[in-house]
Amino acid sequence: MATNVATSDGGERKALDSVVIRFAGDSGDGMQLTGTQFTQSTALMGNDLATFPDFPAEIRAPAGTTFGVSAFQINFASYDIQTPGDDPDVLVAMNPAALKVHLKDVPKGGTVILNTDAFSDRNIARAGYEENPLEDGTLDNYIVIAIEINKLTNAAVEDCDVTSKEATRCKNFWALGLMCWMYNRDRQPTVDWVNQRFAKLPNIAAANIAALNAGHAYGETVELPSGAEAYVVPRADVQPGTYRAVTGTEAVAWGLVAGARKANLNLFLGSYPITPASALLHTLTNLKHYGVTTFQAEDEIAAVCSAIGAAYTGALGVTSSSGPGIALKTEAIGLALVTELPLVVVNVQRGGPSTGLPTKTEQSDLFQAVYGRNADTPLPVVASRTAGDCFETAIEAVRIATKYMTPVILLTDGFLANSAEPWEIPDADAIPDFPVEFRTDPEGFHPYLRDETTLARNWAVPGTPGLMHRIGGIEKDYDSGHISYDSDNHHRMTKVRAAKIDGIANDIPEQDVAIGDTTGKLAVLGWGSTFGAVNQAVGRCVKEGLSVSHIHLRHIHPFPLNLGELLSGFDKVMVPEMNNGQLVHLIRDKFLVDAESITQITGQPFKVSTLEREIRSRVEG
Amino acid sequence: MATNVATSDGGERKALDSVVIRFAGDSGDGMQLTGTQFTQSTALMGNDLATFPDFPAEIRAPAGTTFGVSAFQINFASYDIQTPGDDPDVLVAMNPAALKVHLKDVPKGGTVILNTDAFSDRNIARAGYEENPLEDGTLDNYIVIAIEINKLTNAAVEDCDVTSKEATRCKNFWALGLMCWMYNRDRQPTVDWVNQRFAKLPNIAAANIAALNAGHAYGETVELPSGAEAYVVPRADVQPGTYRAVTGTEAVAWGLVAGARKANLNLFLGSYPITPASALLHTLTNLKHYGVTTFQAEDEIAAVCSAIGAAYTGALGVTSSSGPGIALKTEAIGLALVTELPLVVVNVQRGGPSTGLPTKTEQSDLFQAVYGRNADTPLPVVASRTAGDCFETAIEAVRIATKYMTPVILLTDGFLANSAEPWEIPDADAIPDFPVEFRTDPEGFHPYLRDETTLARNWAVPGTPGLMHRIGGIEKDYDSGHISYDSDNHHRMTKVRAAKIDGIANDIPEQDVAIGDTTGKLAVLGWGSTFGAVNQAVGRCVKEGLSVSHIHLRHIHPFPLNLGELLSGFDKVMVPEMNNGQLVHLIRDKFLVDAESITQITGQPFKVSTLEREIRSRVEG
Amino acid sequence: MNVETPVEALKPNDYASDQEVRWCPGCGDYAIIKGVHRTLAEMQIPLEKLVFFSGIGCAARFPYYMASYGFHTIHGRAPALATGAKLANPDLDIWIVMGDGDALSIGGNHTMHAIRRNVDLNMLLFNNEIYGLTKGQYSPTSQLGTRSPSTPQGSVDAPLTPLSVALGAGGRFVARTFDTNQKHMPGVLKAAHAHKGASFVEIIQNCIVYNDGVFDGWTDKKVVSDNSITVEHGKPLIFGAEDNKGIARSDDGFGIQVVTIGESGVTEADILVHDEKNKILAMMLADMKQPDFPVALGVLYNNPATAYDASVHEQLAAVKENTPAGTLNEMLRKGRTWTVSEGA
Amino acid sequence: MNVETPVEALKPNDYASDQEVRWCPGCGDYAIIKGVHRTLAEMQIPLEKLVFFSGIGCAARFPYYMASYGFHTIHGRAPALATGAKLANPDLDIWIVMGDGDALSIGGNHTMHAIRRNVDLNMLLFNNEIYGLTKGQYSPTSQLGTRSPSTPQGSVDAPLTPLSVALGAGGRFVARTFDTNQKHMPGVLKAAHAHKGASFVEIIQNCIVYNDGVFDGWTDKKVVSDNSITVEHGKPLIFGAEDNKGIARSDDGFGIQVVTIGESGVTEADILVHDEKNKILAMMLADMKQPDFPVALGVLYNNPATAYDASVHEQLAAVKENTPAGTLNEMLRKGRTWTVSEGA
Ligand SMILES: Cc1ncc(C[n+]2csc(CCOP(=O)(O)OP(=O)(O)O)c2C)c(N)n1
Ligand SMILES: Cc1ncc(C[n+]2csc(CCOP(=O)(O)OP(=O)(O)O)c2C)c(N)n1
Ligand code: SF4
Ligand code: SF4
Ligand SMILES: [Mg+2]
Ligand SMILES: [Mg+2]
Repeated sequence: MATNVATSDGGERKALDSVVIRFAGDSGDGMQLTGTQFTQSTALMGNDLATFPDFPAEIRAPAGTTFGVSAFQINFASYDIQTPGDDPDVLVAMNPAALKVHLKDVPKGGTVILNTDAFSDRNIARAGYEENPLEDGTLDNYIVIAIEINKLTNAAVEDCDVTSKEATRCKNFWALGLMCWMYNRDRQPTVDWVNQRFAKLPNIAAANIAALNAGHAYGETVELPSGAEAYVVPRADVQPGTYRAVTGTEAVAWGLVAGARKANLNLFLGSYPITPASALLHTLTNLKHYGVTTFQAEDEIAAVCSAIGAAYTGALGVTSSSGPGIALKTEAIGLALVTELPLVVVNVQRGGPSTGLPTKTEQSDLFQAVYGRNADTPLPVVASRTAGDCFETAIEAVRIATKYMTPVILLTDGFLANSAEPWEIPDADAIPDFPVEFRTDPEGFHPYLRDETTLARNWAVPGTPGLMHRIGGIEKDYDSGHISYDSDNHHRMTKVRAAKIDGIANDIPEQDVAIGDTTGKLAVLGWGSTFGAVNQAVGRCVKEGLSVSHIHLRHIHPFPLNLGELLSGFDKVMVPEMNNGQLVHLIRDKFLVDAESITQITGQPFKVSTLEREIRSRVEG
Repeated sequence: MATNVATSDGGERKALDSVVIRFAGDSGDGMQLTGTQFTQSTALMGNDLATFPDFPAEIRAPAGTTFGVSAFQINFASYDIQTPGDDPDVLVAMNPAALKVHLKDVPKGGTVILNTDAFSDRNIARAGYEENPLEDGTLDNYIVIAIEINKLTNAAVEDCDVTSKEATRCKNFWALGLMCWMYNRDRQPTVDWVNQRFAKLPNIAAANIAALNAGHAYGETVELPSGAEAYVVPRADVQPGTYRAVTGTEAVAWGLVAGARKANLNLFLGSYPITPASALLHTLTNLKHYGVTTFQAEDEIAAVCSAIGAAYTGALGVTSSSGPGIALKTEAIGLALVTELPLVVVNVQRGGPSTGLPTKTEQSDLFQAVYGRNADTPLPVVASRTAGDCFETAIEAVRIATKYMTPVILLTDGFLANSAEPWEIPDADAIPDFPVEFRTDPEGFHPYLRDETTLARNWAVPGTPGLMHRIGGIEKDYDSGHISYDSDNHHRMTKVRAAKIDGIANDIPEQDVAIGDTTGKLAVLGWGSTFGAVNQAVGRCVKEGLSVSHIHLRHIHPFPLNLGELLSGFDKVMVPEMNNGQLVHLIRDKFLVDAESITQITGQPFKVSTLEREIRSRVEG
Repeated sequence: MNVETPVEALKPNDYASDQEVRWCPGCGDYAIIKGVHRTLAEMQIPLEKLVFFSGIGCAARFPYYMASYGFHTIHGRAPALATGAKLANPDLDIWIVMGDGDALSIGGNHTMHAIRRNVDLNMLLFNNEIYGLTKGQYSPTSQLGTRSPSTPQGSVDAPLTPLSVALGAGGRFVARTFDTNQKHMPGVLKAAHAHKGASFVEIIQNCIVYNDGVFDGWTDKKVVSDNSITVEHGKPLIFGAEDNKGIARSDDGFGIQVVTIGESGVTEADILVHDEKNKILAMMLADMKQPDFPVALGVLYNNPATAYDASVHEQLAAVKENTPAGTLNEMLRKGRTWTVSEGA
Repeated sequence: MNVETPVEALKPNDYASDQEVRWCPGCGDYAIIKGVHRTLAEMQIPLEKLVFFSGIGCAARFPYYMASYGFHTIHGRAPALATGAKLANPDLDIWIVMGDGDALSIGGNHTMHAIRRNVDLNMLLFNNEIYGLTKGQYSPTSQLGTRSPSTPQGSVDAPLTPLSVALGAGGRFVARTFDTNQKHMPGVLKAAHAHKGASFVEIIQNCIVYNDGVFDGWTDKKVVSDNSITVEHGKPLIFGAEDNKGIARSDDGFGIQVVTIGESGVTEADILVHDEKNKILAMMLADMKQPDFPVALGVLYNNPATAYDASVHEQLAAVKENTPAGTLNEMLRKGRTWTVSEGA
């Protein structure tokens, strides 16, 4: 419900509960930056928010092409937000190609802000329009704000000592300024950022700030077309605490560092760049002072192997990649598994198969995580649900890896990695320690001695006097750790390896219900980054009194002990996944429930509306 | 039932239905050769038979050690034989280590033939015996035939122009001669083989033949201890036809060649040596005159990639390995899958995880075959049940790969690859052709044009005028084959790739029942090389009137269309596997039946008796 | 139904596909593809015989922009795919386009073995000394001290010299050129094509976004004459804006040095003459680096040996001649068989 | 509970584990392990500091027979594991044992990059020019024409020269010795150990089962003096049973040739003196092959540069000095944060 309220800057503004804005332009237009800055301001103003950056696989495709369009969507609200929003209320299109690609997502009556200076005949043709969309009725059903942004930007920065090319490159700040005015965002955080970023280029800093202010001033002074006006989105009533914006990449990095500290280990990351996992390498390499060593290996195999080598000598071994890179690591993961060394394997999933859609998101590596190795090789699989949750799941992965001496797979995805959300910063001191105790006592030592409870083998690190031993990929004798080709021993070792992993189920929380009752007509069972969309969809249905609950898995293998019982309390189970159906098969196998699969393999997160429709069709009537 | 019959060589012999003999000795003692020759003679004499070679991972471990013991078991009979036998009736132990390792498998009352010359104090100690087992009562419950085989061999070859070392190396032929006498085997095939093998070393040939004859003569002349006597095992009442002995390796090789011919393609094998798959490379490289090119690549990745490259240019691409090597190939298999090129991936499974038990057999790569890739990457999986069946499954793999333009995984294992069985040679002309039709017509061509029925894309080979096109790992547009990042297109392509593979179910035979009724109390559902043991176990139970049936899968993915219905006709489903339970999970998932897993992960084939026990416990009482 | 290829001469543009090129504006790859189109047209290679393989990276998008057959494969593996293709279909004219990460990081082993085996492939390495497509991490050819997202304090590992790697692996043809050197490139590419066996060509390429100007010190018009040397078989190793500098034997007799003709008594006779069959010389030329030496361009080594694919096919032919293939039934019945007759 | 290492001197046998050695009787690996035990004892390396990494193959069983720490990893990947180990724990004394298939076929890229990065590892390549453990297929070092189960008509691809590969990759220490050359081996291994950075040592090893005698032409006692040359820094490159043969510059000035002192006017002064810092010389020595040249043994090249692990740790230390690590809470709160207060 929109009501008019007085705002801090004196004007009369319409109050909105929530808004979805999508910035779109050429790869070179700085849309990711614009979105990020808008996000920062919005976060600082106390709204809840979620974002979705969506960019092409090309670094900087030729200007004006549709495949070169880069977009950033933000959803912010005065209430709890869980997804970047289904359809944008406002589209900022910096050129015809951006309009071409994104207009179809804007509902009729939505607002479209256009940079008319970019609508040259050439650009219009490049975008694949036969006619000028500004004139041929394409925009008839929208509120259109058409502005000569280039020209206005150039005028605004006239006094700054910049070239005309540099001047034009400030146009994204002009657009940002206008949006700040329109949604009553504070410009100061952006000004601060610009000053810091361009500390060595004060003329550039000045120009960007001038453009920002000019865009803002434009909103204040120029009369907008009817339907377009200034809004305010009151702050959300969020949990008190200290917040920051966080991406999944940052949260995984911090979680791994925190986990390593809690385990009292140094962290060694062996990695090879790959979209969208590279950013984790970049982030961790900047945390060297927290006891982190990073190694850009020659390939993914060397990356995982270096991490196993590091683990052997007493570090927390970590390796990160995306699906195709993980495929290359599977042989070595088998080695870590059979030598029972702690290793965290982060898979930032992307669209596949093969090179697939490298910059799009997908959840299609679940089978690979759970089953994707030769031989009987069970290992724990943990999945993150939100950017902030990446912090907790990363710690959990480290805890399991070190306590149970096993490789652990942590599944995130491109959406989580890149999108930002406000995150209540936890008190790291309140997170329990789980320090590793290396074996030092030679008395009765052999490398495969196991802890009676966890079944983890003891960890003796090279350099320790008296504990010299050999490990390796050949089967080892249960009782001595020497190589053994004995038939019964192999059976026994296979069983104990499986029992160790199964036993982790006793050491993880019982499965809870995210929203809804613990029994009912329909359980919507999710995992990973669909959390927000599923939660919101189920939440709306629950509010309407429908008998549906949301159950969201963090532990994919082993499952929480009570999961089967919980699911048995529902008439139907529906499993929405951004893949062609994977978790659903594990559930059916394990619990023999006729779980149904809802699939969306578009490289885009689920829309809340899609899920609502699927829920209704199962519980209504 | 043993009865005395007159034999061709005039003596009176006890007739036996079946015998299990195990030859065991040092890796250097030539036990595999002895076994193979005995197998040949046995096959030629019309018995049915099955064999099980079992050798260490070391090439030639130090003499006298238990881990250096190499063994070969043969089961032959006057009836239909399906397994190499549970426990040996006769153990030939060429040294104390062989006795130490294998005696425990010989049932009380069994026969043990020993080479006493090898029972020196040093060898006895090396084998881990504290006392001489010939003297301390170890052998009390067995019929022991203790012979100075070295000495007798040396005497026998005195006249041959060989060194004393060469003389001693003939001792396996001496033992073979004795066994030929005992079981009334013809020596001529062995004599022929020796003469051919040592054509250039006539003195060695003469010595081996002299030893063989001497062993035989020993049996005829020397009085054996009570209980030991001469036997005859009448020929089996087998299907009329032309037979040969075949190993799984040979059968796969011939099947691939036959498949390529039927498809009218050349065969290109890219491979990297690995136990137990290397022999397939060795076999195929000797079939160059059948249009086979083999390439020993620098690693498994290059191996599969070279095969994909060959497939792209119009050959049947084949790659072969075992579990750890297949792990390395999974990224590239994803490329073959998304570019929809015909590729056969042969996995000769071995004991795992990691290096595991490389010379032992296991069925633990089923998960890897079905699920072991990143992204949504379904592909057909076919499994061989017997050495001879490898021929048919290899042809089937080629048929599916070329008809559906897809990589296909063919699962065999170390047991199938190495063990030999008599095989009724099929008439190759009776096998239907399935010639590939390359695209040549440029009219309306694009690389992802699909056949309406099979959904296979058309195959245009470089060199063809007018059809120049580009393929690759990035998602392709359904309608043009150009690269596409479009969301809906990716969904559509993922679905069509899955539909293509699912559709293969319409093109494979309905699932039959191997033994037993089509409904009943218990279905024993097997796959792969457990066939013989399961079939025999179920067969025995059926004979006794128990309500149990054997269903054996050839097609693991997709399943035959009627499989679900078939299984639903049984109260219980039991799935025995030489792994920690893998197929059982696919069955539970797909059909929601509470299938139970029977696991044996010992690197040894199932024993019939074990399976019988498991069956009885489920259907009796 | 076959369509005849038109007999008209192919123009450079005929080698370009209809797909929009997606490199960054100003990327050196544009110049390279232009050079390739031109060279192919000069050689009039039929489009249907031509296959471009590539791995993954910016450079690796190359095949999509060619009107020939093309296969954009996976990161680092193009030489392996191309080897299989060449063995299976030796009539094809196969080219490989690789980035420095593609060819020397993840794909180092395949590059080395394709070269060692001497498979008849034209291997083009687009060396921009950076990972372009993944946004600028350092590569195994990045100079020491390269600051990148994965080496914020600067890289500390010594780079590879691609041509030295190729020679160390037994390469029989190694050459170097650079993106904007459009006059020079076709000659090098034609020589590579003429060489039967693995031809390894390093093409220096400017990545305008992540490593801009890193080669300017010797590729820039102003300095290229003084800081690079274009070698030609049989010609003296002379360079410099004034053609007065040269490569001579070093004073200790082993190794080489830069000398100036007319200074300290140096005459043209002291200048080494390039011999493309001299491997020792090639190794030294390959290793020449700024600022002490000019960077060597052209065909540094060209000493053909039988190509692997040729030997393989020779062997296949010999086997087929000695052991003619029979029917499948003959294959299955070779060796010991026995017959069980009806009612036995 | 820590147990002090005994101060008594370690004997060669103290480096042997209690596990029974499982190589074929007569395998060259027995001699090599003996040489390694002896060398380690001479250097008195503490057992607990010592780690042997290996891949898969016959050679790769090595760690099981050592009383030190050991990791028998997977085929071809030992250099990658060892790199991680050294980076994580630079105090360890790390050795790698690799077969020729292991190091140069599947593991070629890791070998190359460990060498390029100059990680402080002692890399031992046991070159038997064959795949032992998988029963005798040819390897990338097998001589042309090698008949093996996978090349029944003889191999047609040119072998790699391991030391040339290492030099091509920028190796700073390359050396060669052979299994039964027990007098020579300890010196080479000690020099490798002394070299901080990647030390690459090719140890020629006879596989008695699958490739017996393939090196006899120059390792056999009867011919070793005439057909091999043991190089020493600063000493003339003289060899031969009568110490009268030598390596001299070739007549064209580039390259080298074998000469006989006292013949055609050759004197000792014509013989080259070995300089282990001269890379050109090293490349030529590495490439010397029978029958034209003696095979070079000893330290061919030894020209240290900062080891990768040392640089990495220097950089880590510098970062830590500039940016002291705070608490986890500080890490999480660095950058922009905002506070929502109670009742806001
Ligand atoms: C198996 C795998 N690992 C990593 C990647 C990510 N990746 C794509 S291109 C590339 C490197 C690009 O650098 P380069 O080969 O030098 O090519 P350029 O982009 O510079 O032309 C990487 C690491 C991938 N696609 N696949
Ligand atoms: C991934 C993988 N591929 C292949 C193998 C099989 N394999 C084991 S050792 C070996 C090669 C052995 O040769 P080499 O490295 O020269 O060592 P050697 O046995 O001669 O000492 C191979 C191919 C394996 N164990 N793992
Ligand atoms: S990132 Fe660099 S290499 Fe890649 S297209 Fe852009 S300029 Fe070219
Ligand atoms: S096969 Fe060869 S290398 Fe392997 S242990 Fe035997 S002799 Fe040694
Ligand atoms: Mg690059
Ligand atoms: Mg070897």
